[in-house]
Amino acid sequence: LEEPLLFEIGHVEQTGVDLPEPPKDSGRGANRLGGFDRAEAIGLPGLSEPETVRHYTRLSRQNYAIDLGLFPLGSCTMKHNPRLNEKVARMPGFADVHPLQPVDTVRGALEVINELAFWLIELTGMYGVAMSPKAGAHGELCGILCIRAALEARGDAREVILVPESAHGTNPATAAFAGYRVEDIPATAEGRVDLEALKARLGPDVAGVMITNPNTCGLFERDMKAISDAVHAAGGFVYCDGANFNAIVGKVRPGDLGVDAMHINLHKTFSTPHGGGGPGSGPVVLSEALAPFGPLPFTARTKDGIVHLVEEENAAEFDHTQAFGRMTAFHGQMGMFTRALTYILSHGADGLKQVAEDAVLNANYILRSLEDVLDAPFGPSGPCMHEALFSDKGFAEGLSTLDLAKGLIDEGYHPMTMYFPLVVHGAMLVEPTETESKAALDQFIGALRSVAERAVNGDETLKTAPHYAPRRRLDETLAARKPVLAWQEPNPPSGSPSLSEQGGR
Amino acid sequence: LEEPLLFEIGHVEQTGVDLPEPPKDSGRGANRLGGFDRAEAIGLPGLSEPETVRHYTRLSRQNYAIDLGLFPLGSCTMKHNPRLNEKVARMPGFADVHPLQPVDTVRGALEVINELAFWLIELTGMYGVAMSPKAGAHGELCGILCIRAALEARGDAREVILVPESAHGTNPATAAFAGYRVEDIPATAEGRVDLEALKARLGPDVAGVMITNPNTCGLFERDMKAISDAVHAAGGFVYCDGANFNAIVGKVRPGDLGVDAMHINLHKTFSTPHGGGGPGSGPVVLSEALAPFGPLPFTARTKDGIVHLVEEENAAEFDHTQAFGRMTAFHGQMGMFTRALTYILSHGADGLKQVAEDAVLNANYILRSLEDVLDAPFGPSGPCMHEALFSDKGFAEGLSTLDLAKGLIDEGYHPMTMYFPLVVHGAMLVEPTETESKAALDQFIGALRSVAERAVNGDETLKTAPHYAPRRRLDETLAARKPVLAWQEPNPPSGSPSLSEQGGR
Amino acid sequence: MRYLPLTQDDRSAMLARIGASNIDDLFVDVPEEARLSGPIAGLPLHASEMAVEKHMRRLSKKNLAAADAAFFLGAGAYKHHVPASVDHIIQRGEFLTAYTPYQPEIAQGTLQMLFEFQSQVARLYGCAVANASMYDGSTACWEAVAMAGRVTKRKRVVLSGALHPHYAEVVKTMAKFTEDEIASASPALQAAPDNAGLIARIDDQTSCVVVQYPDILGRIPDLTEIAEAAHAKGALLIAVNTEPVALGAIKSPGELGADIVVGEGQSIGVGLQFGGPYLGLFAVRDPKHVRQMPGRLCGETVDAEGKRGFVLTLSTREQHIRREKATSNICTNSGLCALAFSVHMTLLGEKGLRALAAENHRLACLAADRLTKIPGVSVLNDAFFNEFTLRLGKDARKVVRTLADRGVLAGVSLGRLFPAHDELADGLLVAVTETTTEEDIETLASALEEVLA
Amino acid sequence: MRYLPLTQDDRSAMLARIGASNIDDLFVDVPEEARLSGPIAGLPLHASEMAVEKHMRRLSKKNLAAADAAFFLGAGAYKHHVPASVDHIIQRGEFLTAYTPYQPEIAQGTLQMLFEFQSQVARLYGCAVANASMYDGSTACWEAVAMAGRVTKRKRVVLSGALHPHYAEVVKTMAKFTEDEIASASPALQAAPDNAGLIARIDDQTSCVVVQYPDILGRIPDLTEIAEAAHAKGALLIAVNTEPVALGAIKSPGELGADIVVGEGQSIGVGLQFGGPYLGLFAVRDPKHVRQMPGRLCGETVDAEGKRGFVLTLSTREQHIRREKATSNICTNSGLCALAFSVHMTLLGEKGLRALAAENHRLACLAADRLTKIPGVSVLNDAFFNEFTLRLGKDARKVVRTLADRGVLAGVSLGRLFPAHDELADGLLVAVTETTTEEDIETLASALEEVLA
Repeated sequence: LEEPLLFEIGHVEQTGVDLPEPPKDSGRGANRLGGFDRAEAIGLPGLSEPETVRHYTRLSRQNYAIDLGLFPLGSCTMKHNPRLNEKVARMPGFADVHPLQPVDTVRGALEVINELAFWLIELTGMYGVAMSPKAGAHGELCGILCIRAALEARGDAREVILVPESAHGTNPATAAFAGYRVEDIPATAEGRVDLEALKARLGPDVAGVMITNPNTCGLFERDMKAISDAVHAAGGFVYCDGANFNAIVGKVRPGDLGVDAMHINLHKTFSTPHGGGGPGSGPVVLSEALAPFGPLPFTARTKDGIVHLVEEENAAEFDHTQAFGRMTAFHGQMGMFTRALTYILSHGADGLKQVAEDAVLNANYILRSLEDVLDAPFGPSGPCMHEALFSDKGFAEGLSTLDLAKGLIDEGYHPMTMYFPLVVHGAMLVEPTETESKAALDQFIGALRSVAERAVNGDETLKTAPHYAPRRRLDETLAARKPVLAWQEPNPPSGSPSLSEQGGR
Repeated sequence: LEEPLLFEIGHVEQTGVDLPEPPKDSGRGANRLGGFDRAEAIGLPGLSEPETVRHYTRLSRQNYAIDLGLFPLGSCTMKHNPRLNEKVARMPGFADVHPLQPVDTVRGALEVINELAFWLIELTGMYGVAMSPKAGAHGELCGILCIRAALEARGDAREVILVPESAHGTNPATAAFAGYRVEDIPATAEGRVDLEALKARLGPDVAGVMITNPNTCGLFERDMKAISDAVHAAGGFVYCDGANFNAIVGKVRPGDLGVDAMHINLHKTFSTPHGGGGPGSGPVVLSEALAPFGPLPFTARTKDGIVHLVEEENAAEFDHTQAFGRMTAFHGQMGMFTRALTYILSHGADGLKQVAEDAVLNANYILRSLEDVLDAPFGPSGPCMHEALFSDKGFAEGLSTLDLAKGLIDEGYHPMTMYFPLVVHGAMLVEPTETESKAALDQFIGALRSVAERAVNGDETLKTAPHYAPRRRLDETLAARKPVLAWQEPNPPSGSPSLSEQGGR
Repeated sequence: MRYLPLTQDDRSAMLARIGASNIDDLFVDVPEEARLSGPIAGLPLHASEMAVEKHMRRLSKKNLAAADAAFFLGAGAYKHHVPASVDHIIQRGEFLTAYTPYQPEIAQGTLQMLFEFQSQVARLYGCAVANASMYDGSTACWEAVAMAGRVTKRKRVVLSGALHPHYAEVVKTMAKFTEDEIASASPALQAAPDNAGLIARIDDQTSCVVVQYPDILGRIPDLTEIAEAAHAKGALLIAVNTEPVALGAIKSPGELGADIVVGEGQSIGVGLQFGGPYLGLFAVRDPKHVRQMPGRLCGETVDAEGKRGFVLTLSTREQHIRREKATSNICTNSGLCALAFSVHMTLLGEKGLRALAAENHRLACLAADRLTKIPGVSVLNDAFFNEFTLRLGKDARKVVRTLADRGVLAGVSLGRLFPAHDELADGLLVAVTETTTEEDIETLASALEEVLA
Repeated sequence: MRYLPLTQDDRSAMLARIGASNIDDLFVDVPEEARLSGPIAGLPLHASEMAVEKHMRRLSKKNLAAADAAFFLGAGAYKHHVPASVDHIIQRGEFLTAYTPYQPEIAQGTLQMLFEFQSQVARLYGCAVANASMYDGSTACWEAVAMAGRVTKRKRVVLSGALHPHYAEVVKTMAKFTEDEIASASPALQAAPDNAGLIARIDDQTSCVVVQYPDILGRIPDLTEIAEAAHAKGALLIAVNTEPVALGAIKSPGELGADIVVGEGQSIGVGLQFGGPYLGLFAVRDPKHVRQMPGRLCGETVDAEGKRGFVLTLSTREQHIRREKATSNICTNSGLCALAFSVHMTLLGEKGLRALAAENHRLACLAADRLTKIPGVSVLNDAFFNEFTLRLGKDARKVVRTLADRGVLAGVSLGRLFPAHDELADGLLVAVTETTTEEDIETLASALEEVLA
């Protein structure tokens, strides 16, 4: 059954809420709006509660989700979202407190932030953490701005950030946004950063490098420490993209490899739900060199064990006067903090290590189970980390990675990450995560093998896949050429009822 | 995607819970089980939490539910279940209290029971209410047992309960269970109880009658008061089946029509969710004549306004010594009480009246919109109440009500109640309820019209419907002839892995 | 009103189609003198969600939640930790708002779940077949008695004195009307259950013997010898279990010879809820008794294309088909509670259930040891699982009330359960689960010490 | 561990297939000296769900929840009643655990919802097009400033002094790095916003003027004259709204001539949550500006069979395609909060939104009247919606803390918001919503009376 648009079934006179009837003679009719009363119709349709629940329940069933099956998206770490985390985030003491309440009335919330900060610092071997960034890309920006603030503080204006070809798209966008010129660093044939090329480029104009480790080819950057040492020697800083932290959490600490700043996607490694696109949270761990520049608000624990919120008004008191500013109102994604802390406490130090091990084990299992039928360009480079990379080499003429991915939909799966990293032709990046069972992996491997064989053998029906999804392939060109971005009452042929008259009431 | 059985994917060594590690030397190894230790394997498979959530989420998607669409089940009142009710039932003061806590620690719970009891009495115009019955059928039994207790208390053993042909199946089952002989009362051509036939049968052996009003033909029993008067005059009692109370709540009070006992399905009229078969709740309102015999526990408010729980130990104190006994452990379906009270307070006296009016309006709208294409045997008897009755008259040879109902599944709907009431050939009883919008009704009417036309025109494909459901028609004969009621490890052909080995780990 | 989608315009248009001039034309068959002209006087009108929530929250806060006290109540309802995912799943609209699965083509979710539930219960109970759930343990117990009457065609029922008094009361109430004869006994404060006395009451008119395992005092009766004695006289043994977690530690009743095993499933997945809704479990050891079972049964079959599927089956036993000849008048069951049980049991698995049972028993042993150190207090039981009876040497009802005033929910006094038996008045039933901390035990012990001093 | 499905047997079998002898063979590329040999020392090990829940509940109880106090805080985050069905829907696994809808064939649920959300926001704001949400109001505000720079190719930004100081701070922070020049002003305690002063700061290098509506002191500025002045100089007007409920009572910024309208959507559907996650709203009045918008956009199209469907579109603006040439570095948005907003807005509908706004305003007027009766207390505002500024004649920060100790959360002191501005220290921002009762108002009034006496 197709679900009509809200605007086709709702009505401006319909509502799914009841408001308390104000007592008579109790301020009814008071108006201090200064003459700005809204006169015109807004055009917001309403539905009764039964209709609302049904509308959204039906819509939801057109989605694929982790609760329905494996989500092999490389670099995106779609894993199980524990329900305890949802329950905890809804406890009144977390869900129903205002960000500007007097500090004494929110001690528990501040402790959550502090406990989480403690864990993040310990797990990464860093010195401090800025909790407020709202997502991974926001965290990246925070890290780069810390670098810029640190350089400016020493009067050393530098212009260039080096970024490997295989970087996440957010990396260059972030560097550019912060006012840096972006230069690429090439990769070796093995799929790693070319250390010699990097060293050759370093100089007094280079503010830093942005490295993803494990990298987007799914490999650990063996030379990470050497890279950091070289960058530091040249007066720059090392930013590490933390999107792939899931592969190494509890196994190795970025701080031990010389990283100066790294964002952590709480909605990836620490399993806050992705929610169809957010909200996420991207705290940034910082080295001792960068920590003084971390943005406000900051949380700090003083020697007496009490947790304090450092804001503009009390930054001096807590010796945090070099903060580069403020990236957001209030204190960051509290709802994600409670979920992430709950997740971390559930796993503990042993469980988080197991997370990385199982994530890597699952990815290698997929890599080795499919490399006979799918080209694995870096298969010979050794074990992969938490994601397995394949290419379209060997596909029949005319069939592409996209076709294979859409074919996978008909097998009941979400496609893997496609055409990324750019260094591999027709790349397919598969990240199973640690929350899949061996049985689930075996079933997925079977499905992917079958689609891959069809791609190799030139099965033309793949070109029109998916065939069994709620929709066939959608015309993205049309959408971009003639954008329809908001609902408009259609112009009905005269005499016929409008859609809303037909569907509404 | 088919979802395998838990027993095919789970494993006795797998678990989705962690238990606290007991501290060393803290009672580990203590054993006071008296030598009854369970040695043998139990055979209970476990799943990790991710697998568990996925297993049940996938299973759920094979269900039809109110949240997905209209549920036209006559006499079952499948209507919207407000989410506020679910939230309230989970408040710790309701969800996390023990039934045997000292009374002073559960005053709020007792107030819920008392407030709900007050509303039920007011809405039905009765004298008292027994809250403990666990479901409609249990409530019926309670009512009949009150009648029997009342008759025995006056030393008047009677043997017969009169039940109309169109009664719910539970009615005769209940009367028989209570030790009564059941005799039918015929219906008039108009679809109502034959008052003269009833009067003729009344006598000193008749303990009472069980009447459904509105009756199962969807009609209000116009002569209800006359029936009650006649039964009372003959020394009997009147039991009213309350399953159809949704049609009249707030419009007419059974007490005003002479009813002595009526159960109320909180999971119908007062919208606690049906949950795939329960739990329900069936409080029984009682007339002054029957109230003293209501079972324990009873709740009573004394003059000082305090709510008391009347149990075996304090029945004398509250002058409730003639109770016929106890029907269940503890105090009944508290979780349903909180939901029902929340529902009732949300609607208020005006809203409940509107419930009945809209329910009846919706049913008549369906009746009059379809009587040109479906035979409505009692259409000429006047307006129906909250359900519209049709028959299979006019269907092409070889096509049945069942075929039409299964065809309706392919249109995206749950079938209506079929072959009930028995007095109509191939009966179809359609109850839309008040929580459907006009747009939803119009869509349903269109779908039913289309299937009805196919039935009239002899469309043979109906005989194999449904075609688009998760399953085709199921072989119920096979299920009953060779019952397989629990999972058994299959006997594998030698050398091949068992299902659990294949699917498990 | 927020739950009612019809607008005034809709209503007018619909009345016009029907041919009625106003809504009361549709209520014309209701005698005019009985018809209510407006909202019932004296009752409040509709209220906002916010106002209703506030009212209900106020009532909720008048109760002392178990989590907010040191908590030791049991006696047929136990406080266990229920994983958050259980509640998530039972709130899925497709489970929560589905109807009884009479239309199997669009109810496979509920049906497969019930099939899995039946299989889990059967294994837990050591039986061949379990049904798809009943109202609660006490009604399941009566249904078992009624079933034994159908199987043996006898009318004499022997109840153990250590059967939960509410369960016994339900059986006695129903038996009054069906004219079964009940041979019951008084409970007695002895270290071991009185099997000999029970066996002595079995004769060749006995349809069944009903024994609780563990019993109401927390003791663990030896079902084997009772089963042998019952079977020797042609009677059935009905075992009643009110704490399913116990069966992760002790032998199943089926294994020990019980013919019908019934019980309360609340401990797994359901929560306390002031006594309901709970979950009646019902199973039979011998598959030949299936057709005499009450309640719904889900069975495996195939669809028209040969695919495996599930249906409600053997429904000829049930009231909507058999009317007055049904095996029971039960219609609604406890489906959503069965789902909660099944999800929780799936999360536990055998490994988790055994660990959970071990942890319950460990803490109960700790508690027993600590509490017997209080002067004048002794533990009655030779054996127990997670619940035992203390003798306080004082009226336990008063002690319980005094402790409640201090925020300690100390257990269930036998005086509350058996008000007619003064000889039990100093007995206090104490239950301990994995949710009990050692601090809770210490809190209870010190409070008790003070009150008894 | 409960979230990890692999068993030891699985792990062994998988290592064998891979050809590794143990797990560390797979971490061979990690330099040995950096590899951790065991769980990080000093950190706790894994814990049961019960233990974690207990710990988190303990922390939760150290906070004073808004519902447990007379509560008057606002300043960009408002306490409104969120219907229970909103939370039910956002907990549907298919919404909660879905990915960003880059694969539209299996993400129509999220996409259609976003299309509806965009349409709702556009209408509420009086704009042509809204995007699919941003992190929060403050970051949306900066994105609007950056967009204005792209559109006008100018670098001078005029900020109203009555813009939320956190928003102003975010803009100033970001501008430092992009080298935009910020012309800001100090806030002043005047009955009406200083439009004249603002307009005087606009010149022909100005890319945009940023005005909050209603502003941080609760006043309602006349956007029309600011729009005219800005447009006359070729600058854009950015209107910032932090209380969407207000737009059910007062004219939309788009209607009044704002070119970009941004704001915080938290009031509708999201809840307080100690400041996040919240919901950035972003809309443009003129469709020609669409290609300069930041963030995701969902658009209508058709599939290969001609059926209507929705896709993320105009993604050439975005970072994953354009890399360093993107309009923003934003990747993750606030999808689930957008869903909550959209569901709540659907439940409200225009009728409900207007009624909600009216009720907020009614209670705010009552509160203003009551509080001005306190000796020495006056209301600053000429006009307001549901929030206004009181002058106490005393340092409001101290008053707020004193009242908090009595369980009254009295509002936000201007000293907390503008610590550098001593001249604002006696200002107290008081917000009133439909959740405020007349008793709450009386509680605040009497407590304030006592403290000020």
